[in-house]
Amino acid sequence: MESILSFGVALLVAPLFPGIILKVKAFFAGKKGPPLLIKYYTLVKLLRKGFVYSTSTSLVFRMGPIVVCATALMALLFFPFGGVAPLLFFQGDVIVLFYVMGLGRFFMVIAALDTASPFEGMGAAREAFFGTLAEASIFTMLILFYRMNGSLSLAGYFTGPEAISQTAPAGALLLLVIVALFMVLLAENSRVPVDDPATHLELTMIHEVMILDHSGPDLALIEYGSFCKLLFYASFVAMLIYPFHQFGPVLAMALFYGAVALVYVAIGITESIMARLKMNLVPKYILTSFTLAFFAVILSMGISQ
Amino acid sequence: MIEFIFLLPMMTGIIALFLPVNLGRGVLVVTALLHLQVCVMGWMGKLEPIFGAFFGRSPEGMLVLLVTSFIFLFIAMYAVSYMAETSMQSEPIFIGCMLLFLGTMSMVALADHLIVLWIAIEATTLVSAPLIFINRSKRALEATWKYVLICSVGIALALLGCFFVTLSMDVAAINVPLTFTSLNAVAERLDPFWLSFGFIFIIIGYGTKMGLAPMHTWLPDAHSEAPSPASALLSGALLNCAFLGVYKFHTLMHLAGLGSFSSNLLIGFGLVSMVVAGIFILRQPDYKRMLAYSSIENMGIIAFGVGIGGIALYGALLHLIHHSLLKSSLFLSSGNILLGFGSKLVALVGGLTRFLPKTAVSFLAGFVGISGLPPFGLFISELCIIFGAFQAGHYLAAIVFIASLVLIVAGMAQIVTDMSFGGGDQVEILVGEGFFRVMPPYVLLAASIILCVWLPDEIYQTIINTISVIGGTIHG
Amino acid sequence: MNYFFAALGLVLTGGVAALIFHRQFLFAKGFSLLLTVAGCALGLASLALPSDGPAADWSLTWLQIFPLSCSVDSLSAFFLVPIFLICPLAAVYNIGYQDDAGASLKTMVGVFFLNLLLVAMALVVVAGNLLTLLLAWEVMSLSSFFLVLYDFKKETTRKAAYLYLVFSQAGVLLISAAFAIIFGSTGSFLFAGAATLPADIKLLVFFLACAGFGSKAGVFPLHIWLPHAHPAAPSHISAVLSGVMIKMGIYGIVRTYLLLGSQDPLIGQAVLVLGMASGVLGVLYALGKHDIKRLLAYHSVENIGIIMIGLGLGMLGATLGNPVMAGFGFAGGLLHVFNHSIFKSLLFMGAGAVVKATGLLHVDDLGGLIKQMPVTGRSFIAGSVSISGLPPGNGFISEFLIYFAAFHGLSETGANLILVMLAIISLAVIGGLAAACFTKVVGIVFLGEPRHEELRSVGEAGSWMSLPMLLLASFCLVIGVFPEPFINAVFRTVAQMVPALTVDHVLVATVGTNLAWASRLLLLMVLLIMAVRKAFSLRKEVARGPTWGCGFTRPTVRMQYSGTSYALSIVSFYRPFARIRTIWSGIDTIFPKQAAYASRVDDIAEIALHRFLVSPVAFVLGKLRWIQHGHIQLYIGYIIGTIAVLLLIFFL
Amino acid sequence: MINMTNTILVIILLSVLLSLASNRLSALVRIMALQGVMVSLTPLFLEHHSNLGSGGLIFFQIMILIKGLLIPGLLFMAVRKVSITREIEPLIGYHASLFFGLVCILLSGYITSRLQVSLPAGHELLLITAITTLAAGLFLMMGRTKAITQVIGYLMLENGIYLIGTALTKQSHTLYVVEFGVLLDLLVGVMIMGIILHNINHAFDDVDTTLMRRLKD
Repeated sequence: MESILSFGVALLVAPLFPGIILKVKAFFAGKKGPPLLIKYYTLVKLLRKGFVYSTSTSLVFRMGPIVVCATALMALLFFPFGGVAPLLFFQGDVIVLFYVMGLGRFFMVIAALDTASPFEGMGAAREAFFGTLAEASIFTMLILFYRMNGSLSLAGYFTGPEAISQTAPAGALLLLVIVALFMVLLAENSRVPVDDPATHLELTMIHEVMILDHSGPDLALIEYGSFCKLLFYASFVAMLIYPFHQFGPVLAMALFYGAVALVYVAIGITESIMARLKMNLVPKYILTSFTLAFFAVILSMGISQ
Repeated sequence: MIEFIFLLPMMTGIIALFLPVNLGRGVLVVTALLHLQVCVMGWMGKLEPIFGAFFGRSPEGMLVLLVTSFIFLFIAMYAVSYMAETSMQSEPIFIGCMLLFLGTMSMVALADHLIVLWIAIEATTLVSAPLIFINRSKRALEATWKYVLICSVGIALALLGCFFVTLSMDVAAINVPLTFTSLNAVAERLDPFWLSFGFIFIIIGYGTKMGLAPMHTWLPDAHSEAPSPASALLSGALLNCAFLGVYKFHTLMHLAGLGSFSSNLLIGFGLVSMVVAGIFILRQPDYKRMLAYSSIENMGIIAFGVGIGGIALYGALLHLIHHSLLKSSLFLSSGNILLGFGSKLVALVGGLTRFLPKTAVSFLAGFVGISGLPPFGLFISELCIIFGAFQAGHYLAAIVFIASLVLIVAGMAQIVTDMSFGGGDQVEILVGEGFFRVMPPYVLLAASIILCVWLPDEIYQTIINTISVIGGTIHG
Repeated sequence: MNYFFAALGLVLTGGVAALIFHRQFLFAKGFSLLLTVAGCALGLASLALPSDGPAADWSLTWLQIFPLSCSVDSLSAFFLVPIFLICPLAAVYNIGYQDDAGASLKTMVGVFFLNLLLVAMALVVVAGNLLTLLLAWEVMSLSSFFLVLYDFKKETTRKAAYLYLVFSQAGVLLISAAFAIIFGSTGSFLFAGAATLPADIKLLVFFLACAGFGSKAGVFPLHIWLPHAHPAAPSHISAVLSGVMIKMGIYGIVRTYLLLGSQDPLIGQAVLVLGMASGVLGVLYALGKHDIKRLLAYHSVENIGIIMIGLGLGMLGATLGNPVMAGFGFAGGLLHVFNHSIFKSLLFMGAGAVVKATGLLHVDDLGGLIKQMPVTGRSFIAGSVSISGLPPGNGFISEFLIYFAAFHGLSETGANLILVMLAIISLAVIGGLAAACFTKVVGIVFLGEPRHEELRSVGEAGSWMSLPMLLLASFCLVIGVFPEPFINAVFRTVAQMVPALTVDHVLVATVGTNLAWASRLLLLMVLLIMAVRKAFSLRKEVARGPTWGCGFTRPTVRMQYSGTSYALSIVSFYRPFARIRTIWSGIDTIFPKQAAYASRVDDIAEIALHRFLVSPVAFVLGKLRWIQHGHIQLYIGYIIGTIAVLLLIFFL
Repeated sequence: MINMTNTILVIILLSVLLSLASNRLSALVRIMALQGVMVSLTPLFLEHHSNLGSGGLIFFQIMILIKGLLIPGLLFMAVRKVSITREIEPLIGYHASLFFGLVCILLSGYITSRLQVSLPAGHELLLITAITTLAAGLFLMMGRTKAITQVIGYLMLENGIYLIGTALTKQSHTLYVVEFGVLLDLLVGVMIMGIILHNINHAFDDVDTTLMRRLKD
């Protein structure tokens, strides 16, 4: 029951947090900014609209948003928000989840290529490229997690007495991982410094350019999917910071979402104070994240033996 | 009357020199048929030697004899058609020399006496020279000159070797007839120094004739310049005869307890031959020369196998049989190609599969066979040799062996695929494929396949008898 | 074994019949297809029969002294399945693929060699001693050589076939060397002797065999022939070569490993390292290639790498006494063998359909084909998802098992730990790059706008060709969604293969069920979202228009993102391992009329082979050709020199 | 008797040296005739050959005829026919050749003394001569360009081998087969070479073997 509730809450609040980012950015810019619930309005607006399809597109183009959204939701199903046991878990589910998200990216990319637009193709190429690097970084982190508590599932990482967090033994290493994961978060969710969701030049976009031709409910699905994905990563970072499960479920949830909000604030701050990287520096950026994670793994070899 | 086996072709050969062309062709084929028949009689033990002091039925000799006689029959059929097509000058000489060649080779196979063997081998050089020379072109002339001169020098050295072997008897104060049978019996008492000393000259002498590098230099010239039936005989039969000379002395060495010395020499010469053949097969512009180098390679393989001993020795003798069949088939196919395209250059030959489809199949199949792929027999013989080499612990030699096999396949494959499939859009075929020039290569190939599937017990037993003398066994 | 041999007999008869009746094109095709399919069905059935299945024996003495024997154990049975499954589908496909009655003889020769290849592969797998294996292996190499040579009029095909022949001969000689060492110390051709070798000899044997078999499998750096040969052959043959034949190399490696029973960790480590190198570099070069079939061929190298990673983990786990790692490693590797055979043949068939319809191979010449060829396009996408290792495709199942093994190997120490870590990271990189590559292929070839006008008028592949593709695509999904029976079967094979290995049955069952439910959940999610979308799209207007050109008003189809540019930035990231050469005409006037730009990615193994082996050897050999210079005087000198050398050796 | 043998052997040695230094083909052929006769005579003066039967005597007479008359005659005709009188450009000069001959004699002496074989008294010189002749024959084949000179070299090689044979072996077990073989070989060999020689001259307008370098790789 708790699990269903936590999943439901996550689904509900996913579009809330991007609003926080906008608020933070507006604050830094000295502006008032859009309302906190702006993303909900956007979704509703999009869902009401009709469709426009390019004559170049085929079935794949319509499948894209569906798969993107489905894979993001699937990831949330397995996530132990605030240390509450998720709806589903099994040994190895992290591998499945990251591959499921890979499927989402696959369809995202081919849907973009389906439009025959050179700009969307460019975005697709970048997405595919950076994705390969981010994946390596993430799996390196999984190696560390496995070495820390012998688990291969998100629930295993973050629930129970062996939960991974800063306070666990060898938790100091997690600092490196948190930074690395935060960097991956920015890359995977197309935030500054990898991508600028607010940019207006298609040539410099990654994620936004790929969805140029999606419209109406399709676009809503993609947007919602990316909110979920962002929430997934932000929650991941939050869970690594502190083991919330030791509190009661309600308190844990509250604290957890507070931490998640902090992560979003951090994203907002990053976006406000950093410029977007040149495109050819992005691989180096993700590689840095990989290096941090790898470094943590190497250190763990020294610590655990 | 086992001497009849070589006297028959010699007599008919001399007669054929004076016969008109058409009659001569008939005599050629009929003699070949008769010869095979007599050979089979010899195999069945119906013929006994009259001059027992000079001739005998050694198993290795009988093996070579049968192979020679078999391939000669089909080469003779081919030759008739080939001569008709090329309107050869002085055809009676060609026919006569072919028969004399057969006779002298049979004599080599039957010889038991050191000097008779030597004489017979020298005689093969002399009677085969006109076969190469028959076209009288400058190139043929040059090839013949090199063939006769180098082989004569080699054979002279072999004679010197024979003297030293005789000396080893004198030094040890043994007095037996100079036959292999009696020498083998007293081998242990022979003087080891002079025997080994003699063996050096013999392996160089007969090795020259056999085409072992670095004494092989005449071989590519002679084999490529001779008319195709003659090339097929030279490669398929003559080399075996020279090998027989080396092999008999190797047996003697082995029985005298000097097996390791002669084995090492054979392994060394074998490997050098294979490497040298590899060098020249790669990017060889002339396909007949490629086949000639391939003969050098295969003689190297045989020498290597004999040197290794054990199961490799069995492999070497199988290799000898199959190499004769396949190589003569290849030379006959190449004869068809030469007739069709009028050139020995690979670059000028292309699209065999379109222009000469039957020859293309036999040529390709021959290539597959000579590369040691099933269903042809060289597959199993090469395998035996490799197995034997590792079993005997010659790891390094086996590695060189394998490397040169790869090198040679690499060289030949390129040439053969280019010739069979590549190039030439419109080529005018000078001479088409006649039945008697297509059938013999196929029969020879088929023989190799059949012998790879089913080896008659008699042949198997003969091989076993041959190798059991020097301790070659099948199972370790 | 009677049914098994009867099955092979039927297949072979089918091949021979095709040759005999080649003048009656349709009859020959139909008759041989019938026999082939019947034979394969019988072959599959025979695996289930108690008298024929695992542990059936047969033997014969060949040429008086050479024993030949066949026996089916669980490993053989496992490898027989793809052979009997994929080959008949390729044969069915071929009915539609090669329908030119004018080239009847050629087609039938192809059919003959394909059937011969099938028989030879089946014999390789059931070979019961060293000699039988070598014999069958050579027949296999030979028949596949002729299949590669099929389009012999093209020079590239001849080159490819040549390269293939040289590699396969070198490979078989290495294998013979390995077997010869076994023979040398036991004196028999039996497999059983291998286990009694001393430990260091075992290592030597394994590495020789690994090089020999690996060259057939396409393990880096011995894969060089593969990207040339597979594209050269007709597509149904590429499907068999890539899908089935190269797995015989894997079979050989596993068989040798099992025979030797060596406990040296070096074996597992080496296999693992080879696997990682093949996997990452294979997929990298695939990204850099833009000929569909060549690209698919490089993906075979990649997948062989994944298989080798699995097997390497298995071997390492077995040595280190880590049953979960060992069991899942072997199981993952073997299952990937099966899975790869399915999706790779599917993809090659898809590529073949494209080539047949358009006559074009370069991805940047194609585009938008999914509208003209919906069945081909959708099957190809299913195959692409599977080969990228994404759920719910079958590729994911086996990759998951390998991941699972690798993660359980993280409890090891030292060098093994590092290797296992690297294996996980390589798998992740491979997965990412493979997905990138297949988004490229799908996106550029099947999606978007056709890059040529003629492409708008091509038609769908006929039903003879679509049927196998649809079947294979559904296999991909079925295995992905119902993986339990396959996982259980492969674990049974592993258990019989390595009896010492005890994998927890409950764990296996749980993993299988979990994977199954995860896949089904994913499908359910997609269906759910589809329903949601449907709900929101009711009574909505659907407008159609051109793609938004970001303000550019006169787009042409040539302006679409090309495969080359799609991949270039990724490939250049891995620069030292992939040599990129660009050819740019340059711009020298203010209004240039025409500029040309091209880039190609070269395989470092190929470059190294040329630079460090072929060129030096050719140079030295070229110099040595001086030996035959024509001077008779020096020829005599050689003889004298030889005498002198021998006499010196003799006297010293 | 020994003195007689030694005299013959010295003549042979001289002929070898002369042949190395000679540049006129007709002179060379004459030298070969002399050498042939001497070589055929040698066995007659050796001790263990002294008990020759009448068959043996006839055999040696034939041998002298062939080696001393027939073969040189054939060669002479060949020289006439090709109408060249001298070796113009030897690959190795005459002085060097002569020097080589001397070195050869020295080496032969050394080898003879080193060989652990109990030679009958006086046979040392025979062996020295034999080896020198053999080596010089090979040398002529290598060092001269004219095909005729190579044939002559081959003849010398055979002479040397024949001498070694007579020096080292007892006659009892060979039954003249050796001699018969050598003779046959020489005869047919030289005849065939003569035919080729003729044709070479015909085809190349010269008997210079340096022209024959078409066949190579």
